[in-house]
Amino acid sequence: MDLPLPEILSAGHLYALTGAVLVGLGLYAFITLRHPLRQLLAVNVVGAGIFLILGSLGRGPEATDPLPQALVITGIVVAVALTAFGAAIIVRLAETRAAAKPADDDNARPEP
Amino acid sequence: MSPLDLVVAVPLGFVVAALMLGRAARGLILLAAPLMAGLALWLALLPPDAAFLVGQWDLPLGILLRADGVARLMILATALVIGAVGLHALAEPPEKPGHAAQAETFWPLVYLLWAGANAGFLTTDLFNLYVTLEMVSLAAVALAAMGSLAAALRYFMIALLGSLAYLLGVALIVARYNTVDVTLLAQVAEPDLATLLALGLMTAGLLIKAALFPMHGWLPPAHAAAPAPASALLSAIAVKLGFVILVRLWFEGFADVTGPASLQVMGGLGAGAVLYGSVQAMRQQRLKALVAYSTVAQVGYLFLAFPLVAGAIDPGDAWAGMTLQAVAHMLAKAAMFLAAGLMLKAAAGDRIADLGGLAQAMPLTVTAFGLAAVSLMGLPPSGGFTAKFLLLTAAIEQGAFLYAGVLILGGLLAAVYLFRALSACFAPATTPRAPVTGGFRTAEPLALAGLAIVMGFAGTALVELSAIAAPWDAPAAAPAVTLPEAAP
Amino acid sequence: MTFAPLALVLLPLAAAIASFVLPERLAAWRNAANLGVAFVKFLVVAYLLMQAQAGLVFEWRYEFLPGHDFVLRLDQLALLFVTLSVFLWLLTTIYAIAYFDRGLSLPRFFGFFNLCVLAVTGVAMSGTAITFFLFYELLTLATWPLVAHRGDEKSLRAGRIYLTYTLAGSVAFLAGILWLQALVGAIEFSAPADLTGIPPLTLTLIFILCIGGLGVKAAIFPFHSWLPEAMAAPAPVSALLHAVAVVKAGAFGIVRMIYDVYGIGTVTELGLGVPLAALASVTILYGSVRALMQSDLKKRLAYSTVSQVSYIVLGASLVGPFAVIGGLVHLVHQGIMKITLFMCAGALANRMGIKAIADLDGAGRLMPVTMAAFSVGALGMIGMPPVAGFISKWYLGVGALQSDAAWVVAVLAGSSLLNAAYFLPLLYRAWLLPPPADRPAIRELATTRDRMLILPAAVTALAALGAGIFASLPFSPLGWVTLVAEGGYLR
Amino acid sequence: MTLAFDLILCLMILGTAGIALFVRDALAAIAFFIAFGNLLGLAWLSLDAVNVAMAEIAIGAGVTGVLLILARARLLALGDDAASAATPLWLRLGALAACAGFVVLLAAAVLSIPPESGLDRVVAPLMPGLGIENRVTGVLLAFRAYDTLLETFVLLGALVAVWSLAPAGAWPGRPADPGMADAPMRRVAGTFSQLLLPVALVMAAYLVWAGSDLPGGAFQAGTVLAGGLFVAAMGGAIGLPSSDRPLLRAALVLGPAVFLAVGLAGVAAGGFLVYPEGMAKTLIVTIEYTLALSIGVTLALLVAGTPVPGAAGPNPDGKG
Repeated sequence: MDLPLPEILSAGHLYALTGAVLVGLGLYAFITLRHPLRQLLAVNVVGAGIFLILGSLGRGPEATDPLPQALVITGIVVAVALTAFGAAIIVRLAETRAAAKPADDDNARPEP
Repeated sequence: MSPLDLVVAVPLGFVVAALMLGRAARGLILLAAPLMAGLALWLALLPPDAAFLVGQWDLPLGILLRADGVARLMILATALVIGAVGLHALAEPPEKPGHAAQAETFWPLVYLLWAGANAGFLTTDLFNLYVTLEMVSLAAVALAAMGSLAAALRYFMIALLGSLAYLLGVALIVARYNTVDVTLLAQVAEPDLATLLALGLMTAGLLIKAALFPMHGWLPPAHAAAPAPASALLSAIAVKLGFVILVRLWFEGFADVTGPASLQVMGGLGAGAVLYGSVQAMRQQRLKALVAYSTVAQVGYLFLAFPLVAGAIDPGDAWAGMTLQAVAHMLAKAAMFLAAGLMLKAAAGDRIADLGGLAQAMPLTVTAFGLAAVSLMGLPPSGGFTAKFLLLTAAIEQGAFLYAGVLILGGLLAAVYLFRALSACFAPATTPRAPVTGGFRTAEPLALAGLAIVMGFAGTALVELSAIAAPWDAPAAAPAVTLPEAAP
Repeated sequence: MTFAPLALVLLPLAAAIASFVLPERLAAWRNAANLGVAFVKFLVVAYLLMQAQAGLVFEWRYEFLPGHDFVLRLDQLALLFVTLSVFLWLLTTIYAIAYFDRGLSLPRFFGFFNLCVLAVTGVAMSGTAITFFLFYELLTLATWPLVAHRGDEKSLRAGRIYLTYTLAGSVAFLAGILWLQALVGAIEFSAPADLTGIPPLTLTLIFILCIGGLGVKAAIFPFHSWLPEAMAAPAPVSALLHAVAVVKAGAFGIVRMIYDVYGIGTVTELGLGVPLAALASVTILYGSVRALMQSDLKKRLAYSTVSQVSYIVLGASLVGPFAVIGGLVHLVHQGIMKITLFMCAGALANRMGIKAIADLDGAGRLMPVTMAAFSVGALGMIGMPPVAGFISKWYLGVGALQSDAAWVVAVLAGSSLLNAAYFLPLLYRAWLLPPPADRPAIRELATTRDRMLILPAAVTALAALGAGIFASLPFSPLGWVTLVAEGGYLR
Repeated sequence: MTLAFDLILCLMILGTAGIALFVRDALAAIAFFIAFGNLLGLAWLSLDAVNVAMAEIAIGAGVTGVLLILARARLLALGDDAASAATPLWLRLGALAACAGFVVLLAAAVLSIPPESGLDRVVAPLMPGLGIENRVTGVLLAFRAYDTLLETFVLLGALVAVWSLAPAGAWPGRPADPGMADAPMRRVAGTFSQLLLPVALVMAAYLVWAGSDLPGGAFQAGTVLAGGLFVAAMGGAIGLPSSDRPLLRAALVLGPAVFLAVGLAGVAAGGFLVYPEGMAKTLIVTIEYTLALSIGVTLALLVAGTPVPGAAGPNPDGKG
């Protein structure tokens, strides 16, 4: 089924705009969310948005620019590396804090 | 063989070697320090037009490495600083007592920082700079984490945000101009919405990394808590890469896009940093916190120089002042952190009031601290003086008396808080202590501080070095390349 | 011989390094190094004096920043100051070795002591404003550890105040010269800068900045407060500080500013001389009055310095031939006399624990040599012939009349009376009153160390007499100063 | 694909992102983040960027998702459920205004740039010289190999950084055993992984090979390998290695080291990272195979996390 949609904007621009909104959403979440793990997630969303802008603006009528694609792949790998490190810091910090003060069991919930 | 790739490839090789050698890796620095110093020297002595395209792939696709004056000076200083700090770390274990993981991972991280910093100083490619920026941030955060996890997490999050802002800017530039090479952008950049937004985003991100007031919040806790060698590397090198990239953007790639107003903003922030950082440093009770806040102040001078460089008829003086300030701060601040580390080991506590009697107990270390202080205060003879002297001359010649005033006041404030620490060392010992046997570990801070002083005598040579292939000197130094027609 | 100026700077550096590195157990070697170098330098200067009398000028320059030369220039005025410093340095070194004997922080002391001398030599030989500033700052830095040497609360406070004043002064001075350089380019001392076409207001402002900055070290009222505080320093330091080092550097700088940067022509044009002279006069009287009010010996001497140094400024600011000679010659005379007084005061404190003036009773009978030297210095300060001080005041007076500023004569007379008022009682107590019964008799020159402590003062006292009696000889301070003055300042 | 499809896809992406960011429960958030990642993968496919799609789904969604899940589980064990706490209203409003304004600005900037594949015209003529078809691989391993070289070291450095966080008693040691709690599940996973591991190896090998001509490449392959290894570890088929095992270290540095060595050898051919005439493909494939192995091991260990106390000691079987 392909509806005769007016070509108001090219696919490239559509995804680029989506990327822009993702950046905004992620940024808002980063500011308003207090928990570092959630902030880490937000940062990943921002990153995804940036990659989307980068890639989709290289979307030509016939082909998609390979350079932005390569840059995006590099970016994704760098992002995962940093995410792993960030997650590790968050966990270790929580552990040291828990070790510092005797853990009270009432706020420890069972795994769902 | 060219030092342009070796200064990056060799430290990467040391990363590999360090990981393979495990605990035995600490000895590698005995090889790395002289080797890298040699390479850096070789680089500094290359003919002025030294540059090459990695893999011989032409712009706009490939990556251009270029040894301009800034790169040469920064890489040389980096080699000296990391070399000295590394040798110091041999005698003064950087890790917390009994912390085997830190003891072992310290070394690969240092080499990673080394490679990342050198790569960043050399490349003119904005995306390549992103990767190096992340390399340096990663190592820096890990080093900071050896002191305080909480501070490191804060540092990590802020740095991540900065990187993303920078990356978004780069993304827009790629899409807009189909190139990320500064030398090409210098020829094609136009002040349209996309470009200005991109420049703004990149600048904001880098200012966070460079910890310019008011984006400095993460720095003092991280730098004050980390072990002395780590603090030295963080303050000396990690914050400098952001600054160098900003120089590339503002004075080369987008020199025609940035307006005088925006330059004044940068200068204003710099001035604010000088004053705020100094006042905060005065209010600190703990020695390392004082030194960390002095970094906030010293970074301010780098950006205070922006309008002076842009406003000068012959920017040579201001440019040299800016560059030498960066170099002098690297040497002096590294020396000061190492000395502070030794002093705190010997002192009763980590407060300035606890330093009493150190002037007798460890004169050489206190001397190192004092010499570093002289350079940071900008008193002659020292690299710090040469830098601030050049900046002050430029400011007065341009009638920028506000900046001149800040430069002078900043020096005085620095004197206030640094002499406060020094005179505490002259006070009688709060607890009786025997002279600390110095030996090898006192040599490095003394050497670094000595270099900061010696810089004051080599002024002319350094100024000439800093001017090599400077953007204001050789406009359109880039190889003429036809870009695929970008958007109108 | 163009390296002669450089050698004069490097010699103290060598001594400084030796002092820093030699551990305390090698104290003997350290002392040998200090004395040896001081003596060698003394000989070098003596040789240079011979050369320079024939009008030879030695110069060593290198470009330390593009457009800014680092110049060491040994003209006759420089040589005057260098000679004074090298002569007094030698004696002070002997004195200091005896004064301290042994101590953990002596390497530090002698190290910075030598750096201090290096800085003074540099200040004297500086050929450009920037070079002057470099050494002027080095002097500030090298002196601070000496002032704060004892490390007790008092010394640290003194050090703090000293830095606050001097650093503030230096930046004012730096701002001034940089401003001037922005207008006329590099400032050489060899001839006054060409200031034509610069608005008088600007010139006046720059002048105020520079003189204000230099005035701090010269302890001109109201920037003098650091000097009495600095009394917390050990006697050898005070001696050097007051005689040749810090205050003299300031006064010397003012002379350079007036004669070699602005030139007397411009100064009189702008009418800057008279206000400065007035300020100097105020300082002279104020210092004397304050000195009169002190009960502590060193404090009284300190305030007398405040007063005496302004004689130099006064002479310089009167811009008349005789006044200049009077001012410049006082640079030397005051140095010799004041160092005598301080070394004696130190000896008294060191040997008999005399600090307060009230304790001086009968000191003359117990330590006759010391008190004799002290008396010569004191009488010189008052201006009693034939001691050197008389020459200075005489020339100043005549100079004042020449540049029809008769009121200055009144100032001189008044200050002389005050000097007498605060020095003569000391001599009266020391010579004519009996020592308190409980004070044990001592043999003044028993050991070598005692002689090393006291004879330097005797030597300078004799020098002070000599400079007065043989003032007419060509190699007397007066003779040399006249040579300097004719060499250019009377154009 | 029609614009309608794209439109719907974008809306779904935004929707999943919104939930992932703002849902209270952390586990739900992460689940939606993974869904979001997969939808992004679709978006990349629709943009005809298959390489990126694979990377996004494998790394962006897969590895990152697992990372977050494990971190969240460890936090939960410490009594921290990582729920999104309420923040003051003024902050939210301020942030909302700021971000909205920023999005408008960014959107305007984005729309001012017409999408076009300008550099494709630069890349295309260069490909024959490399002897490979996949232009993205060409950019990654040739034209901008320098980026990729540094990037592999960033990945390696991340692992070192994670290790540096190991608590005092835990070095040299192993990460916490990710094995499932209850035995039957563990057995299932075990047997499953014994099948899966070889498959993963083959698949990875294929991806690298294909990567030179068809979509694929070292990073995608490495991720598949990492997935296989990690599931195997969860099933207990293999134990996570102690961080100081020479064999492990060798596996970690192999790829980056080979890459670096090839780069330096290139100096003989004219400069750093220059591929001699006609040898480009061979070298690229060599680099990619070794890289894939190293990336696989690195990613697996990154997911496993910091060594923990008590997990030290001799390693029973096969390397990581």
